[in-house]
Amino acid sequence: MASVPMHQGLLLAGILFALGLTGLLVRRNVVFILMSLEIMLNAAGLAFVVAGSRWGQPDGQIVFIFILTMAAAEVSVGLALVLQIYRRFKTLDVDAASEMRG
Amino acid sequence: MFHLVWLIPAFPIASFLVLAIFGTRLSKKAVPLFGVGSIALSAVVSILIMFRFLTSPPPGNHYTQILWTWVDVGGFKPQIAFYLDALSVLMTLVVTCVGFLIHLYSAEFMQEDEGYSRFFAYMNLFVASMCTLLLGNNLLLLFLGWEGVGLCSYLLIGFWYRDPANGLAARKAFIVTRVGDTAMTMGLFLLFDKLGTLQIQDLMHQALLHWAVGSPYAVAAALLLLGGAVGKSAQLPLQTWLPDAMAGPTPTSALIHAATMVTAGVYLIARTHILFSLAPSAQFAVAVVGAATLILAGFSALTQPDIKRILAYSTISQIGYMFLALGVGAWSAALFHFMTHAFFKALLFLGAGVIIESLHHEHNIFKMGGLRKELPLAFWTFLAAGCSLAGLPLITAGFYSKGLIIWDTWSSAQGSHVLWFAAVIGVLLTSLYTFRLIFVVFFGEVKTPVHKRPGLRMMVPCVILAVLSVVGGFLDTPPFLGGVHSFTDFMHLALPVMTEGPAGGMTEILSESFVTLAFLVGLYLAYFFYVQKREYAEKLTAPAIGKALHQFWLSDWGMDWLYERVFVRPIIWIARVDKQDFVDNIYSGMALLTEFCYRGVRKTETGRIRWYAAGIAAGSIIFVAIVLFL
Amino acid sequence: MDAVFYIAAIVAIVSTVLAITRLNAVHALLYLIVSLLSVAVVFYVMGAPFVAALEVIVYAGAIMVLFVFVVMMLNLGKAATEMERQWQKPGMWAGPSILAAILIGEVAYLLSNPSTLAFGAAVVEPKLVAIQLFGPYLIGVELASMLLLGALVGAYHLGRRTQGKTEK
Amino acid sequence: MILVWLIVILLVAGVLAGFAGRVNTLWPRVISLVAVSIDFVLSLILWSENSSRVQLFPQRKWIEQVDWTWIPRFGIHFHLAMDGLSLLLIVLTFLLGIMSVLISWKEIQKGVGFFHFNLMWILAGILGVFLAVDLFLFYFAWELMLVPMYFLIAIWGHERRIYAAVKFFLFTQLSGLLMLIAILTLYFTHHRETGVYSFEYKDLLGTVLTPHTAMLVMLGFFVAFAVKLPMFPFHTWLPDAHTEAPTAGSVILAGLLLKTGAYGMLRFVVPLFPDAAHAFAPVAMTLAVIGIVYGAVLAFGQTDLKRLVAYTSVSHLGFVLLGIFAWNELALQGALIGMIAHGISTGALFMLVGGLQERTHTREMDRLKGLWATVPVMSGTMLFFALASIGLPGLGDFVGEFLTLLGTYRVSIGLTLVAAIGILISTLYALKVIQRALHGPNTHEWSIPDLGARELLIMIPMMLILLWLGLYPQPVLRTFEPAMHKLQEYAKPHPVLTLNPSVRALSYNGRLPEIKGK
Repeated sequence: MASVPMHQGLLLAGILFALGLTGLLVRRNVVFILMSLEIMLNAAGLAFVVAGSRWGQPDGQIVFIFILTMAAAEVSVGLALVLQIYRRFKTLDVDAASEMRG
Repeated sequence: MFHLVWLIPAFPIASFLVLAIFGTRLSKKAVPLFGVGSIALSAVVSILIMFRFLTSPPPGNHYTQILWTWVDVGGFKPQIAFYLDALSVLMTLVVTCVGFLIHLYSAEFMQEDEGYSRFFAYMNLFVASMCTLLLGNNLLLLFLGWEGVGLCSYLLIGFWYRDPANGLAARKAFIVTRVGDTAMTMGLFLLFDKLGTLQIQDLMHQALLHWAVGSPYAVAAALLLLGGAVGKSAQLPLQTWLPDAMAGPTPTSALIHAATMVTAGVYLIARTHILFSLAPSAQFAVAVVGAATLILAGFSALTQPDIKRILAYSTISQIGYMFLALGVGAWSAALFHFMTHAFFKALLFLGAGVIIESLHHEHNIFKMGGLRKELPLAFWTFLAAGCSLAGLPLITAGFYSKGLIIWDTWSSAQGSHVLWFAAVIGVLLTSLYTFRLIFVVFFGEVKTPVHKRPGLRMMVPCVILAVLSVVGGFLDTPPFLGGVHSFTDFMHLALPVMTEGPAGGMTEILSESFVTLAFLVGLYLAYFFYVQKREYAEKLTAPAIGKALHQFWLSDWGMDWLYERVFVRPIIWIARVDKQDFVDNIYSGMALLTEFCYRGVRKTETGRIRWYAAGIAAGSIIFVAIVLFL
Repeated sequence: MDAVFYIAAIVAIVSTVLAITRLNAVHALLYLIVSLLSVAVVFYVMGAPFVAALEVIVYAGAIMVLFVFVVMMLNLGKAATEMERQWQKPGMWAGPSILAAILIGEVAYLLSNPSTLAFGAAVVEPKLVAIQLFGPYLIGVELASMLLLGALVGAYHLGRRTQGKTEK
Repeated sequence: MILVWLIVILLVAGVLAGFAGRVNTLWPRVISLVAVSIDFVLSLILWSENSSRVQLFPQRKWIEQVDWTWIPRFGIHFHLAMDGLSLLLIVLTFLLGIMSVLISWKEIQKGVGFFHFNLMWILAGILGVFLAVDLFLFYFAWELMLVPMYFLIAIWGHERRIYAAVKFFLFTQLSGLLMLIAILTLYFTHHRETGVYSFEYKDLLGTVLTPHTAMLVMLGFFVAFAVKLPMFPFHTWLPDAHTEAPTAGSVILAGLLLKTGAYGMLRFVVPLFPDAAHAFAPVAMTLAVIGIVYGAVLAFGQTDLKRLVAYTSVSHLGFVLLGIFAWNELALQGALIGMIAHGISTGALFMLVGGLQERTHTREMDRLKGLWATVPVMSGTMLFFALASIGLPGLGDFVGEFLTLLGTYRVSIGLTLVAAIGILISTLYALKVIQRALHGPNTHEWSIPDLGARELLIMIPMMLILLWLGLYPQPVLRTFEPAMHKLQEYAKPHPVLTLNPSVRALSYNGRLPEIKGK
């Protein structure tokens, strides 16, 4: 099998996570924000799998499965919220939904 | 017989309860029935006890009746118990009998007042407290009575509560006496701490056992008790409340502020005489206080225009004599003067009450005059009491009692010639202000017409007291005038005999002659200034120095002025400034700081998700950085 | 095999960059799917075939399809793209990019002490994963099921058209 | 078992009253009154039964107790126990409870059901505090009484009620948390020493801490109780809470809640940390004396009657604190009598002021002038209680103050003197009340009804009790005596037998050779 040093896998996870974060902070459209979140979750999962693979243990994969489950749950609720926001504000701009300001 | 002693305070207490609870519903006739009747019963019991005490004295000349144990904690075991000996029997007798006469007088005097029943309730409570004070066998019970009489004094001075001035006078009286009481409580703590009991006889016994003469503890305890006595008996420097206390109804002044309560200090010192014997410096302080007070109050009395204030200063001055006597160890002389003083001073106040009532509540003696013809009975009784006060030689009680004190001041081992001289000057002053009062009020032309004449219930007590003011003195006379010693002998059942010192060329007859001389000089001066040449009296106060002195004495040597500035105003100032409580500012400050922070932080609460996300991200990145690089 | 990893990694990064910069939602989604597929390749290379399969099926398949459905439901046309263009000002990229750069820097620093140990030395069989998952991690599975149930109910509730509101 | 019933009756009555409030306003009052009266009678029976037993078995630790395991894993027990001290305070609790229900009969007209619910639960909480000997349970009860009190002030209070309620809550809650930390520290230290997890009072009594830790833990307890008491720098919540609370609230606050602070000092602070408490005593006593004088001066400065009475509590509880830290028989008995007498006299004053406010709608003294002629009975009663509160001999407060000072004198003459001056200042404020509110001309022409039958029913027993305490306090003193001796015994430095030598060396670092020498 491959013999790539572990840290390169982790670096890939870090880069993906940072990109997701950038997207999250930059985009105003809710759909894009959710997508960025997916990227970040996926990157986190990647880091787990890399670590698990390094020791040849299944635990990393198992945590990835949990992350996957969570991502699915999050996306389903998130998208439902997107629909609600769109209905209520007639826009996908998250800044429009800033009613909880102090 | 002696076991009935508990009835003496019990009757007035019961009557107080009846009057306090049902007072407003009782008829005008029923109120004095309770109010006066209860005191009459007490007086009867005390007379019986006195009689029994004289005919068949109890073993050891004292008797204790224990009702119940008040408190029993860690060796502190005061009881509700009454102690009878010559001292307490005598004083109780005087208090109840004079009290009865004054109550009888009040039954008519206060008849028209809306607070008729309230008045009697307070008066009865007073008699009960006073008897408790006198009879209590321990200092704590004495203190109960002590505070009780103070309370009644407060209530009665402020009896006509609608006038705020009365309220102020009452408040002053209560607070000033409580200053003394604070010292007294400290004294009680000290005594208990060192001697382990407050039961008076035990205490004295223990003191003798544990303390040598001049022991600092004894001095401290005696001085602290003196503090209490000074407050209650209106002696220097706490005398300022008594003249103001004249705002109360006149019978109150007669009973509380002349005959009985103000002599509680005398009783206290006499009661704890062993303690004072162990502390000669404290005892000397008693004498000095007495002498200074009698002179200062005498001067103040000279200038007062208000009839009751004259009598008040006179009371202060006469109690000064008693303190002087206590201070030189002439215990029985002090008590003798207490008794005669109770008679004539009560009578003077009652007489003043008659005058004031008949002249539309006029207090100023210079608006009175010529009452000799208008109120003859009042005049003669007042004259009898006045002569007794001034010490008219040979026939009045005052002469004998005061003469005895003055002679003892010279002859006692603890006496001194300076004190003797002060006492003789005091006689002159007494004579002067007494006859000034009598001449101005009863002689000359009528200035205010008499509108009301006193009835029987007011005059009978006056007459009885007038008789007592005269004959009371024959209980104890100097050797050259019969040498009766019945009073002194009786007192010696409870109090030690005075130790004589070197006479130093003075004899008792000489001393009495000086007293007589001083009396005559005072009488003549009063006659000269207030009957013969009234205008001279005014001329005396015309020049600046005379006016200033007059003003100074009128204001009681400026003591009120001083206290007002040193104590009263600072406290009021602090209380007013700190009304909102400085300490709260600390907590308000914390609250304000929190709110300030909140106002800052709430700005970050924009409601924008991305902003929050950025915050979370930045926060975690910084946190990781901290972990990594620090 | 190393080359496969590097190629897949580069593809993943590039497609992710494109995914977060596209203006059109559908385009972005397609790039995202590419990114996920390449991550799946990385998984496979690392000796985690089971997870790689899950990545393809669940992530790229199910979740992304959900996105596509929603985007279609919202019916975002040209106007939306135009709106996106207005929202995306170049200056907006500065702050987040700096944050991201710091983050990558930190990760890089963390990994700056490269271990000689490589990953993917052995393949972890799905069987092993399953034994672990339904053994020691059983409670996690139960919790995940609860979470999914909660998400199901929540999504249903939120996604429902509220009758009362629209009639008003 | 009877102890549980005492609490359960109150809790159930509270819930019942809460529901009955939906039906009408009478039922909650009746239910509460009946419940508290039953409890009161029960407590009196307990007392009369034990007045003999206390004498017969002075060694007996608790008069009555219930010990159920609650959470065994953490060593938490539902352990209620009663000794003379708690017995007396419980009787006082029920007495004032009855009075509070009666005094609210007319005053409270909105939310009657919920009001009585709160009232009953506060009483239950207080009861729990007085009875709990498991520290966890104690803390539980301590917090339990807080919340209903908050509602009582915040819902039925006067103008600034929210401010006052929040202030009250913050002060007591924060100090309560300090106590929680202290309890847990003690708990874990005990575990480290013995290997047993226990919140039990008697177990923890033996815990030996290093002097430094002991001081800190003691301060945690001390501050919690000092805030409740309230001691000098922590007193500022009290005037606000008292002033704004409804009459019943003020009565319970002054009469009972403050006593929980004093109780805590007596039961926990000194016995649990004898050395630390001894070292700290001069500070505590100084603060107590400052409180006495400062409270009296502040009371003198007030024009709001209720606020004035509130500040007098600061002054009076200063005596209690002084007595507790003087820690000798005289002072402790004085503190106890002081607590009871203060509960009654100040409670009665609050009721009278509340009555005045109900009639005149003001608490400002200057607006009240000259009421004596209009309401003689009320004025006379007020005079009585005002005199009681300045320590007139023959009334309860005097015995308390006198004994306290007598005991304190042995410890410090200077502090005694200042405290005695504090009594003098108390005269100022008492006379000010009488002078300003009752005497003087009736310039505002008040014509208001005098005390009614219900109010007399409240006032007369309280007057009688004060007289009784003032003239024959012996039954109370006797009941407290065995409990007090027990507490004093705990407070002696512990014999250091059960510990390993290293802990011993730590905890008694300076004194160890001396102990060995013996």
